Amino acid sequence: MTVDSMYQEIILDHYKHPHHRGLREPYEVEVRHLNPTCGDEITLRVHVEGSAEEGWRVADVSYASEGCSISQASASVMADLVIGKDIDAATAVYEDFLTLMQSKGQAEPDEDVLEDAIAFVGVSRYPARVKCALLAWMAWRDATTQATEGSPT
Amino acid sequence: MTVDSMYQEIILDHYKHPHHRGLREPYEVEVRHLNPTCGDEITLRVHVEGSAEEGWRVADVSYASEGCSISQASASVMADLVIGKDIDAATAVYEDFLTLMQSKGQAEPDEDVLEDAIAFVGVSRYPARVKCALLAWMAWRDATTQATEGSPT
Amino acid sequence: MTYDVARIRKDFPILDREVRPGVPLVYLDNAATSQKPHAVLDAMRDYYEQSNANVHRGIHTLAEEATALYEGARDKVARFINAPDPREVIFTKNSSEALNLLAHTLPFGPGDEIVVTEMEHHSNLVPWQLACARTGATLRWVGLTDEGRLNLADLDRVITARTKVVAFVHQSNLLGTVNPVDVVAAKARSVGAYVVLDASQSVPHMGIDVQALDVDAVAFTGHKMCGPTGIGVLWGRFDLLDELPPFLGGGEMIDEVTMAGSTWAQLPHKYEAGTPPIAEAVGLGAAVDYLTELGMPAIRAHEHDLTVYALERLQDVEGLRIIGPTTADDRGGAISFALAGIHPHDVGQLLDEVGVAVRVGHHCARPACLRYGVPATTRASVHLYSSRTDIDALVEGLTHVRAFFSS
Amino acid sequence: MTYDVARIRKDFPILDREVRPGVPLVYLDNAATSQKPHAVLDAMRDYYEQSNANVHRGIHTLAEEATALYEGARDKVARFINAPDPREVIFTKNSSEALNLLAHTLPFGPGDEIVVTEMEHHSNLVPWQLACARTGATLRWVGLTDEGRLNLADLDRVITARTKVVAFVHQSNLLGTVNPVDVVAAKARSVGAYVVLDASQSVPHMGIDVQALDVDAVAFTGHKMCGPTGIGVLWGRFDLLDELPPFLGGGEMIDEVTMAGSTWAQLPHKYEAGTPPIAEAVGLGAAVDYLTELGMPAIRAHEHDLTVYALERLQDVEGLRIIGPTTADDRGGAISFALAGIHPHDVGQLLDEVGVAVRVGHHCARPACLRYGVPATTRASVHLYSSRTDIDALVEGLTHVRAFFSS
Ligand SMILES: Cc1ncc(COP(=O)(O)O)c(C=O)c1O
Ligand SMILES: Cc1ncc(COP(=O)(O)O)c(C=O)c1O
Repeated sequence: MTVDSMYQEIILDHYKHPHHRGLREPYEVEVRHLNPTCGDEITLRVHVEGSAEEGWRVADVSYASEGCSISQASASVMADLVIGKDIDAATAVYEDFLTLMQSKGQAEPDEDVLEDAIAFVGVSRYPARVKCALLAWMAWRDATTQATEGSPT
Repeated sequence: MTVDSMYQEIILDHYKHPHHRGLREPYEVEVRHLNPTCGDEITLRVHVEGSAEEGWRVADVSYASEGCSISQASASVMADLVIGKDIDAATAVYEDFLTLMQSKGQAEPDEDVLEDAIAFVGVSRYPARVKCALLAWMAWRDATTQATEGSPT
Repeated sequence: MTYDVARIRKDFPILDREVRPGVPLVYLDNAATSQKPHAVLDAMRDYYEQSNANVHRGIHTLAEEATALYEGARDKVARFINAPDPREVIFTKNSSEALNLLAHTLPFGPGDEIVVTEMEHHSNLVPWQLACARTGATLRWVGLTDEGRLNLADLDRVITARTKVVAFVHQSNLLGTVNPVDVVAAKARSVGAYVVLDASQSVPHMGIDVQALDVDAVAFTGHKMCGPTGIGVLWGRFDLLDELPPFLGGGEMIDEVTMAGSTWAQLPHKYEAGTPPIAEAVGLGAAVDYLTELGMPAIRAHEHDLTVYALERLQDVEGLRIIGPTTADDRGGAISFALAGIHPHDVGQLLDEVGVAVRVGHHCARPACLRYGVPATTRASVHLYSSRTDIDALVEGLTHVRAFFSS
Repeated sequence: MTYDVARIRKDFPILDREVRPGVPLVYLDNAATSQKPHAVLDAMRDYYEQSNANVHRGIHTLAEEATALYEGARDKVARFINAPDPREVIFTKNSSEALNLLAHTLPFGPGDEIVVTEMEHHSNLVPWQLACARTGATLRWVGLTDEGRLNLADLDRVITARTKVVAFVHQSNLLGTVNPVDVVAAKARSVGAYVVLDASQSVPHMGIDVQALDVDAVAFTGHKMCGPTGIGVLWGRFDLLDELPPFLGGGEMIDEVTMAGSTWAQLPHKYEAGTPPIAEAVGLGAAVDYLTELGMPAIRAHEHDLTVYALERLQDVEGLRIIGPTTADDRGGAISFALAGIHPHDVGQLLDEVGVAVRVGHHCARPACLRYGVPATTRASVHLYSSRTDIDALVEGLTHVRAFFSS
């Protein structure tokens, strides 16, 4: 096991050329999440469309963030994966990613679901970095729950 | 080194037949001292004669106490040693005894000064028992200081 | 597999020692602290020689190893007491700190009452006395029967609607008594009080199941359960610990810090300010493995047998009076006694002469000593490696003590 | 005798380790925790295998040996810091507990002010924030200069007649800065405030003389000074500690206990509730012996040389900015830096790849990180066994890091 298993080409690409970066309008909820152990932080906005009855769709996600390559790349990959999806589908991806990050490098992720996010399997071997990879996802989850349930969780 | 060095015949004698035991009148000051680590306790009275100008004399010491053979014997020996002495002389004995008890069995006590108290040299080897041997002396010192200086220390 | 004491004793290097040339150690001071098996000492040494680093926030190899070992120890302890969630396990420096933490953070104030018992160790009494002085609450207590048990008739009188916390000992270190946790906890629950259990003497000898006990918080201490000094455990229900305020402030227990103010980390870190007892946690984890391998039911059965034997033999010693239950029912293997006309200090000193290590004094349970009219007792206490030979040596030693003072 | 690093390194078993096959450990995370020499590990093992017993109140041989070893360690620590009286040395679980103890017991209330600095470790900041919230006192702080030093111009503005406590760090764990204790203490004294010094990073690297420093209380921690985890030290002036109220309640810290109330033991026991970290004290005593044998002036000189060398070499690395003083004057060997465009996490991870262990993050000094506009830094820190080879490996590693991210 070498560090190359963590710093996959895909991750470095997203890090150097992040997608959906920069805060955008419109949005319903903005959250700020912090990784207290290292000072990484993200401010993230979500814009949802729909209603509780019809179901919700993730219309847009944008963010401003500071942090290491893993947390930056993860935000970029996350935004790619959830934007345009129905909430249920996006949540399923979130949950798959969570499972992947808890796998200690043992998972065989489904590329059809996780797409570029499969590159993070190497990160899951490094407990101290798992939090970096999860930061943006947690922020998204928090913001989306607030936006669709109408109240902070 | 065996325990016999602690339980000298003199000590066992004083323990079984303590001198000056039982609280007596007259007295100026009564104190209660406690050894918190073992629950040994002593209530001790001193009666002094004299004045700051002329000097003081230890006219009487009496006590009621509960505790182990070492603390009981020590009270008995102490009373024998200080009763009837001028304060300065009694204090000198007290200080010699203190030195003896801090000697870790190394001192060669002066029998002319310490009389029966020389038997405690063996006790000074047992740190946990030194406090037992000192309890009555500390109480006497406290009570006498109060009696001659007119205020609690 | 039978419980093979001779084999078990080989795991404990100190049991081979002589206290003086020709006088082998007979260690019967286990309620004060236990001895440590090789496995525990090796685990700590390996930690220091291979993986020592500060935990959390490190991303280098040693820091990751140290963190995994430290958090792994937490998982082991959680499993050992059947905690539903390892985050409910807080590492403290000893039982006393765990109990002080609760006395500082549980909510109560003027007019409220805290209930303890008359058989508490000072560590589960003084923190509540201090808390009452700080907050204006009032301390009340359940008394004891002449047989050395809680006076359960007191419960209805003492535990009332004003009671906010009931804190009591599972197994008394002075009397050996094992208290009926269910009865006391049910009464406490009926008035809505928090239930705090001092399990310092029960975890090492019978184990506990925090879910079966149905209490809110439990304290115990590493050094009495074959683990190292310098570590104790607070277990508390997740929801409770989560809502209580922090206690000690410092590194690790924070979320976000600015000069103007701070927010707190999640459990368990909220209650672990500063560098934790890392090697000690590793040692405690190894101790828990050791105890689990022998099996707490087997340990308990072995100690129960020894207690039956010891109570029987001791009561044959002339002039000996047991302070605490005289039968082994609902009782652990810490046996306090008085020997007529001979002070415990002298008993202990002369027993040491023949290698028998017992404790003398009030055993940090002075109110109970006062209750039984003894300023101090002599206490012999067994552990998983104790044997009948140890009890025989004690009884023989007591004969020697009596002979010495009657001569 | 010259300072022979190669020989010294042999005393530390972990320094022989490879973090991965073929990749030897280069340990530069000493500000987080130090490694332990054989002598310390042996002392603790011997304690457990020969003398383990609970301290105080025991009269059997093991209890007497354990007590003598424990109190002997206190004497050693007292001599090491030139304390006038060993009873002024209180064993805590770490620095953080020592600082919390003071924050709980020093007298202040509404309208009073507590002064800290912007470079405090959270362990000397959060306890005072909590104390202010508890008591209604106000927290104020001395700011920092761009060079990473205390802004002494702030002193007259911040330390006033309302100031009751001035608590500050001797040597910053983030910046490396060594503060002018005399200047700050003199100002504090002039307004009658207590002076508390966080010496967690100074005791291990330069030693302290509490009488020469003329402060009221000092906190430091065993694990950073070649001692074990699980132990810290509070030193305080006898008269001060003697008059302050108790903090934690429990066994050992009492004089007389009844259900109705208790009185407190003499120093140092008043502040040592429960079973203390006995083996850890023995280990700390051995660590102090080890440091004394090498000599703190020699250790300091060695680390100073290394710091000069490291500052020089690091400043040659392209894009590297040092956070903290850039020269070795009044500075210790903890060096924080930022590498342009590369996050500390990535720096740390890639350094680990080549065996170099550094710490990344805010180092429990987040306000100072904010002050310098960096959410986190990479920190390399030396100790008595560090060598120029370690610094060379770091610098080479940084070249590797830059290459990795520029490719
Ligand atoms: C300056 C400073 N103060 C306080 C502490 C806290 O020490 P401990 O974690 O041992 O309580 C540390 C180390 O973490 C430190 O570097
Ligand atoms: C019943 C009981 N409670 C609490 C304690 C305190 O444990 P520690 O001294 O490890 O804090 C002890 C042991 O001394 C004990 O026996």
